[in-house]
Amino acid sequence: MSGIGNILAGIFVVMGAGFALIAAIGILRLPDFYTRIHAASKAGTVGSVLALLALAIVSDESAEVLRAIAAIVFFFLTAPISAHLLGRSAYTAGYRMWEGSVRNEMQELKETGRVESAPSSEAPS
Amino acid sequence: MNLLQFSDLFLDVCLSIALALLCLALLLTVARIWKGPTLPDRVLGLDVLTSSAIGFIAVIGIDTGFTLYVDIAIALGLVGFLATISFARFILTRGDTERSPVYGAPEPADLRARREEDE
Amino acid sequence: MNPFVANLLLALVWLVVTGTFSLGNLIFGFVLGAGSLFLIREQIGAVSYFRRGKKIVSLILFLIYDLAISAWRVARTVLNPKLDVRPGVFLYRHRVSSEFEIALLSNLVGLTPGTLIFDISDDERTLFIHALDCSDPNARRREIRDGFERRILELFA
Amino acid sequence: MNTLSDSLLFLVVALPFLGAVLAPLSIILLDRWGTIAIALFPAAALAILFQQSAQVQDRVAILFGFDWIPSFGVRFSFRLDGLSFGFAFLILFIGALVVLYSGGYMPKGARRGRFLLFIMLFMGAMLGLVLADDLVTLFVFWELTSIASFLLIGFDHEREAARRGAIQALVITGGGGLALLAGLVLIRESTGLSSMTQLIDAPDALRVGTSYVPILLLVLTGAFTKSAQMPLHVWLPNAMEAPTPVSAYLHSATMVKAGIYLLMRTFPMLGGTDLWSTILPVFGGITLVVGATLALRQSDIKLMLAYTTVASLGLLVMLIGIGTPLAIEAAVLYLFAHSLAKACLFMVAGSIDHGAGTRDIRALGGLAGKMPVTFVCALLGAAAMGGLPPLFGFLAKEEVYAATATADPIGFVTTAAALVGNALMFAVALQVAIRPFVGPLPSGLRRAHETHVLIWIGPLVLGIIGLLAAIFSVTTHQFISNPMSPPDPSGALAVDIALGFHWGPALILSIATVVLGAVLFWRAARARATIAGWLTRIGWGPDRGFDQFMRGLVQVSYKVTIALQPGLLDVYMRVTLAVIVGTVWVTMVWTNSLPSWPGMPHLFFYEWAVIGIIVIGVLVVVLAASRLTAVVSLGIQGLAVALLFMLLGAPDLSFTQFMVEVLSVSILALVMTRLRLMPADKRPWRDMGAEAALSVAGGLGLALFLLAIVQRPFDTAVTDFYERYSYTIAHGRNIVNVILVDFRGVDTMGEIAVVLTTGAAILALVRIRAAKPDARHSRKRRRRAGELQA
Amino acid sequence: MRTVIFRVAAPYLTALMLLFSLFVLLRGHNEPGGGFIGGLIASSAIAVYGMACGVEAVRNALHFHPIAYAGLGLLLAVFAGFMPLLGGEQFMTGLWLFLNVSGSELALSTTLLFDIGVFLVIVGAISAIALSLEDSQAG
Amino acid sequence: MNETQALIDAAMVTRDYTSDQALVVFPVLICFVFGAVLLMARRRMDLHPPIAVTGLALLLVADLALLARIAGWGPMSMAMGGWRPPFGISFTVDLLSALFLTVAGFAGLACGIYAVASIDEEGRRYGFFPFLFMVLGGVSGAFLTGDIFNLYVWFEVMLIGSFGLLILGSEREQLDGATKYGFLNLLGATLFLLTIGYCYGVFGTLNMADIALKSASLEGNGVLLTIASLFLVAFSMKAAAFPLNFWLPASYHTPRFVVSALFAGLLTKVGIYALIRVVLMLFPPERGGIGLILAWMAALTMLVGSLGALAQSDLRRLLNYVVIAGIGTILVGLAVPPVLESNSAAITTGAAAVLREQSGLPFNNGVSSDGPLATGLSGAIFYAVHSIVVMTALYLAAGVAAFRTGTSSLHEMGGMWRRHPLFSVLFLVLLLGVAGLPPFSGFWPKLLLVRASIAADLPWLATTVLVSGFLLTIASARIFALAFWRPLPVLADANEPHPHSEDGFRAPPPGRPLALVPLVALSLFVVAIGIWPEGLGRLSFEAAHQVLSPSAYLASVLGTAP
Amino acid sequence: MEVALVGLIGIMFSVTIYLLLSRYIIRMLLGVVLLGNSVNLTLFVAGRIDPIAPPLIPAQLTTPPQDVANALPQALVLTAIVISFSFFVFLLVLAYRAYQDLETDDTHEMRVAEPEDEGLPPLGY
Ligand code: NA
Ligand code: NA
Repeated sequence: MSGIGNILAGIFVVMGAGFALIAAIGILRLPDFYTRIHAASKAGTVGSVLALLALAIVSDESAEVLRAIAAIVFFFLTAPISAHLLGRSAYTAGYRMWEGSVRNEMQELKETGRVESAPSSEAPS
Repeated sequence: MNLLQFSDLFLDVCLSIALALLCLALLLTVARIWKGPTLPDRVLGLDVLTSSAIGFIAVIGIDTGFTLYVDIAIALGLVGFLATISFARFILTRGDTERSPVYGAPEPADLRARREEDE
Repeated sequence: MNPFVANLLLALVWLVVTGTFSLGNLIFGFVLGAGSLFLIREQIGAVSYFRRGKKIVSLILFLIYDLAISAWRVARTVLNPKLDVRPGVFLYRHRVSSEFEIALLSNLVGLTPGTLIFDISDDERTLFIHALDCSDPNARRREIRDGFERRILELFA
Repeated sequence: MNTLSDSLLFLVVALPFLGAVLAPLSIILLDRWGTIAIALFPAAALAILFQQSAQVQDRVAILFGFDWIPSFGVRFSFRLDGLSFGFAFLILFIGALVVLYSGGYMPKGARRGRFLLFIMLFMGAMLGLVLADDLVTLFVFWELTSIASFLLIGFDHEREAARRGAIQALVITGGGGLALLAGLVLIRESTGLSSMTQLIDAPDALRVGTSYVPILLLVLTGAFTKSAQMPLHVWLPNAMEAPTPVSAYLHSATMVKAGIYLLMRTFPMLGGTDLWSTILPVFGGITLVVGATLALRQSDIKLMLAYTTVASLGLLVMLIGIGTPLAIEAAVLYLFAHSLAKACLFMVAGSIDHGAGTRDIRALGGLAGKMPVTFVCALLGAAAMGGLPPLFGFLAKEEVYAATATADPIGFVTTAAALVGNALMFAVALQVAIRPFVGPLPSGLRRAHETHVLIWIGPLVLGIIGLLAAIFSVTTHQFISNPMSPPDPSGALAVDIALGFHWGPALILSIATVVLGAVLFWRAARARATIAGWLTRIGWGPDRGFDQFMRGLVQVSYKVTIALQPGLLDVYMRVTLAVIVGTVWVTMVWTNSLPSWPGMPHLFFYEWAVIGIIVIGVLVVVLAASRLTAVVSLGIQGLAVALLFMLLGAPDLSFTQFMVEVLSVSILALVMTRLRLMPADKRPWRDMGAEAALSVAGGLGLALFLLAIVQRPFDTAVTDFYERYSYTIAHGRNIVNVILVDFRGVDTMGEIAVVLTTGAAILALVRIRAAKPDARHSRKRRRRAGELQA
Repeated sequence: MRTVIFRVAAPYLTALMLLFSLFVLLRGHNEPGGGFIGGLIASSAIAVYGMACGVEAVRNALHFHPIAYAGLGLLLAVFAGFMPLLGGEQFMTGLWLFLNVSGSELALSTTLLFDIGVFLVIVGAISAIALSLEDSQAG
Repeated sequence: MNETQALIDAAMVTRDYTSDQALVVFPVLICFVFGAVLLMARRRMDLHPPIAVTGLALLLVADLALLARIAGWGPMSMAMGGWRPPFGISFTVDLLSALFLTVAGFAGLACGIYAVASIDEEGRRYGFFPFLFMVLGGVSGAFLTGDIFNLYVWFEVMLIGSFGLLILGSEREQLDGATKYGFLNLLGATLFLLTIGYCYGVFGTLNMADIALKSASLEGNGVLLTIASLFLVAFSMKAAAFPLNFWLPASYHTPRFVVSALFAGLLTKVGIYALIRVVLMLFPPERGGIGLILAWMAALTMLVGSLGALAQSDLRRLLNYVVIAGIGTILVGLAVPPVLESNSAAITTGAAAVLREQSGLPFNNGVSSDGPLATGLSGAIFYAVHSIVVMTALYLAAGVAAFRTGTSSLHEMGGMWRRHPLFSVLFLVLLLGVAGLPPFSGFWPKLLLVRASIAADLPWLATTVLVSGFLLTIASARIFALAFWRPLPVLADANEPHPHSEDGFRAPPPGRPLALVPLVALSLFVVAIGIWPEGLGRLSFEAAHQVLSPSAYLASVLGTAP
Repeated sequence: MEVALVGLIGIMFSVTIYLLLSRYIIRMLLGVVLLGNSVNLTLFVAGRIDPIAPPLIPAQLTTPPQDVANALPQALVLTAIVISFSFFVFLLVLAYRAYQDLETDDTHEMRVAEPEDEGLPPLGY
């Protein structure tokens, strides 16, 4: 049991660290703030969650396992929220999107009142 | 070498690799924070730094056997979230602040230039 | 009595009976309790409890699956030497009803890598979603509709 | 020494103070007649004093007192001997008359009570001064006289001149007092003797000590300031701003004589050396001549008298400096004569002022008919002052000439000085006594009238006493002046004193004085003009010097203060940090406690990485071009420090550091970026270099010192204790927490008090918004007030 | 800021954080944690709540002024130190009461009371600061 | 169970605990309880004054009881948590502590009563009285504690409380002043902490008695000199000694008068206390090296203070410098060279000497057998007590004067001698006291200091004491002449708004009789001590002795050490 | 290890001092935060850092099993962190308020308490 746990933990740890690295590379490479959020909040969260999972596997204290799981839940709850709030705030505050962005239906909707790509059922009344 | 011994060795190696990756991640994140160029970018950098640190804590916890370090990781997660959303809130309200400074006259051009240089 | 509470009580009884107060034992007790409740689900009106339980499990499993897939996607995008990204914002008009469901949907969509809830319209009917790959917004919309939204609708039906 | 006489003698010292306390009440109840009641206090004291006169004549010193401050070795002790008896007599006697005089002189109202209070206070202080035996007690009374005189000189406080006079007196005599204090302390520290009696019993103790010269100079400084020796005399004429009773009392008979008292008192232990008999005659002689000359230049009666007082004090100092038994004897007689005469004349001046409305000699004349009593007083006083027979002043002057003429080797000079001075003073005395009363009555003086009985009774008594003292000179001498002079070693009473002519040089000099004085009186106006011309040519005097000193002092203080306290926080920080850094380096190098060269540390790569991140973070903080970068780098650094704590086995610390650091950075960013601030830290290159050097030196110094410390062995007893008992007694498995809430819980209690107070303080800071215009307004106001002043 | 996602999730997050803070507080004597860290987490929870639901909601939830909680905390801490004086012990001597509740041992002690005081001070003071800053920026 | 008992016997203080020992913690407890309760009573501003005055009176009673206890029976100690020293924190009170504590309580009560009359509703609402209690709590804790890190904590309590008081009003001057005060004091406090770190790294202990014992055995070690010097710098900052005095003139004139009064009386004196306690008691052998530096600091501080007083046109700013001059004067007493033999011998013989009977102290002829240091130190202690009282009183009186004339500028003040004669006399007494003229309280310690410096062959230091006294006399005379004697200057602008509406003077009239009560009490003290200094003098001498041969102090802390 | 930390502390102190020397309050505030960290690290290192096991007593034992890190400096630093955090927040808010009312964070321009144009006191009597 412990041996398999260790191996599993090892894999998770490396994966977690890998995702953390991906997040770091992501925010370094991606072209604008809005794309970087993806790397940061998603890869970063996955990274820390995996590491915590590994810790939960290794730990022999049930209370710690429980807390690790609670932490994972908390991270899953908060990661999208913080990403959402960051992105929205930045956009509202006027930080521009990368010129390479392929579409902005939000802008489109505001300017033209309708969105071309969406089927009519999608368009708000 | 039985399974337990192998798994211990395996875990050790994995932990070292993980630590190396995490260190690299931390350094790269620092680079983004240094580069900016905008406030949101830096906030994002801090966010990544926080989650890397959480990973770091977990790995060290496993490495040293003090798995109770998980609590530190949790606390960091909580406070990191708080920091991120308060920055978000700040970024949101800052637009207003810029247009009509809370106190005194409208922002002079030179100050505005400085502020923009700031980002 | 709420079936969940009943299940929890059974788990606690299990703990006291076995005298071992540990997390593992609690979970084991919970599972045993669920099993015993499942046998009498018709009598105590816990059918929906188990149906919902199944839905929740399926939602969680789907989330993990989706998480894995899209994490991989993001990782590939980021590590790809050419860095081929086509970001953009698309809108999504959801069909869920309560605030809680909207929040849940948004959260799940936001959680999966590659998509990010950018904004919500004032009437809360429309989600604006930023996607790392927005070359085909309709495909994205389809994924959400057939993925999380369907499962949430089923769960709260 | 029996208790009853002890208590009675204490009463002598206490009575004036008692009178002071009761003075306002007495005035309220009895109006001006209340002064008679108050005059009874010195009168009673005088009566008690005279009970002891037999012993005093026998040269028995009566000692009384008690331990005042045993832990300081200070006694509240007094010595009644011939010297103090004589002074005490003058103080109480003239004091009683001045009290009566002020009853007539001072205007109605509460101010009269206040005035009397100060006068009595001064009387007590002066009496204590001359009676004090313990050196500290003496000094206490010495300073008390300065304080009382400050209040008296400034009594007419709404006039700037009065305030100036008061400050000048306080500054000069107070400064001298501090010198005296130093001298007294030096006496005590170098000899272990702490009272006059002890010093008198060991008269050579000081002269043979190594500290003789400083002690002498310090004591002389004290005495000279109080006794108005050139060039520190300026306060005395300016003290004429005080009401006339004050002048009559302080500036004739008492305060100015305090210095003379001190010189006479210390003459047996400090006198007789070359230094003594050089300094005193020089200062005294100059003061005598210059003072008398300046007296002739004046036209205000009070000022004329003031300058003659200066001259007389010079004469006294000169005599004490000569230091022969004859000279001392002469000084005693002259002191006595002068006190009576000068007090009388000052009161006359006040009477003239009161009755005629002016004191300017040039505007006065023909008052003899209108103010006959005053005229009589003036004549008596002036005759005594001028040294005409048959007044006591004549006796004194005879002795003076006898003493100066025999002074060796400077007899000629001192005699010449005495002659010139006396002649000038004679001229002045004549002016005061004659000018206002003879000749035609100027139209402005038609309404002149004789003054109240309380005003003229004083001078009259004094004048008559001067006469009687001369007529019964043997008794006077036996009673007062002989006991005052120190016993002559040879045992013989060398002085022949009687009202009659001594044929010899003294008489010739007396005649010369009168002749010269008469000539000067005759050409007074011319002399005045001449002297005024000299003074204009000199153009500068100690009086102006005083103003320059005061202004200069303030201006220099201002410049120094501005230089040291420029109002710039960065300057303050720079100095403070430089002191800290300097302290570390200097002491470390001085004591050679630099650490030994350390080996290369062995760290895991991730430990290096964490440290590296801290360093990067820290460097970015300082190098960042924008403050946001700086703030976020600060966060990086903080997070890395927290990680470091975790790596070093401090989970609680790590925990706390994470939370606190993230919160700090968020709050910093939130608050800071709301402000429109300079993004970067722009310093001039020169500053930057210096400050960087200071920073590097500081960092290096503090780190090296830490290294030196950690290279030492370490005593872990305290931590061992915690480890042993953390669980076994305190029931806690987390030792850090047990320390926080149990072993060192008091720290934590203080810590939460800090947090609580921080919360409340920030609440106050944020909530209270002052109305801003007020503040600006006040600044403007201040500036305008400054312009007004300028 | 107060979008539906945040608004709906915030109460749950707050509850979770508060729970964790209490947990950290109570087990501090034996494992990393304690009143200070617990208090910081609880204040973070209150801050999250405030950001999602507004200052008024926080004020209502707290009912009393936050600084009063802080004052109460100091009083509790002082009282915990004072209790042993009544029993003839030195100030702040730990008093322990071990209760046996259904087999498990429940330990009540003055040190725990003290730590709760610390917790309250931190929560109260930091909330007071946060709320007053919030007000000042609104006004 | 026996095993546990054995553990407890080994780890905890088992000696008999007498009920009067509880007095040791009362000052801090009273302050904290009242501070907390007042903070909580936010809705009942009307109750603040009575509660606060009650608390302050209680504090003074506790302080007095402690002083009586210590003066009668020697130093006393309480081991916090029951842990055996040096492992736990002990509060240890010797005469020095008790004396400072009592005067602090006196000043606190005086300020509290004055504040009832002068602090407006807004000031109360935002915590004047709680801050007052916190400052007093910090000050009391600092005087009581026997642990060096704990001393730091009390310093910080005091500091943050003083921040609260300093900014009460939020005026522009206050914001500027508080900024300078804040940064410089924080730097000073942090330096103190840093030095504690070094000190701990050397000794491994934080208990001051323990450090005293260990430092005697490490005599001659260079590290100690650096540590002692750093402590010296840190405390000199706190005490506002030149050249580390910047914060004081930059800030003390900005808060309410009553706050200035409290600060002037207490805060810098805590620095002095710490200097005596830490530098003199803990590092006696090192004093030789820093004595001369202290002497120079003392001299320069006196001159800076008295020259500064002459340079100011604002009464309060002037008083700031008077405070500094006083600090310099106190430092003189710490600067005279020690007599090393008796001093270090008492310590090096260690635990045996610790329990040695305290020998009867020779006071009979007043020439202390311990030479100039004992004289100087007792002078310093005496002067500190005097300075607390007189400076508190002077700032309070300046408040009354400023209210009555509507300004605190010497350019504009005047006319008080005629209109408020009794108040003027009060002020004059204080001015004379501060100038060190007899027969007021300032003279006696100055006498001791002059004696000590002359005995120590430092005539220039004695001269500086006297010169500084001279300059202060001039400054005092100028104040009195300008603000009291001179008639009220007529302002050019007749349309000037009523001066009482100015900032800083908006408070309700402190001219009310209640505000004069503390003023009269403090002035009576100045006069009473001037006329009968023996009581305080003896206490100062004994306090100095206890510091210089701290065997009784050490015994009370480590009395039952194994 | 100690040497590395000592070096780190040296660097931190250098930067701290440099920041504290700035004219601008915000820079000084950064310095204050760094000052706290540097001093805390010093305190920590002064208690020696040899064993790096956290000072916890595991269940079943009554004293720590092996050498654990020195707990005392940890407790001291904890107290110090809290205190310096309090002061930092206060100074920060103070700077904010000062900026609101004085409209600057340049200490050379904050000349209210000690104005430049103060002028001489009365030179008369
Ligand atoms: Na002070
Ligand atoms: Na202070």
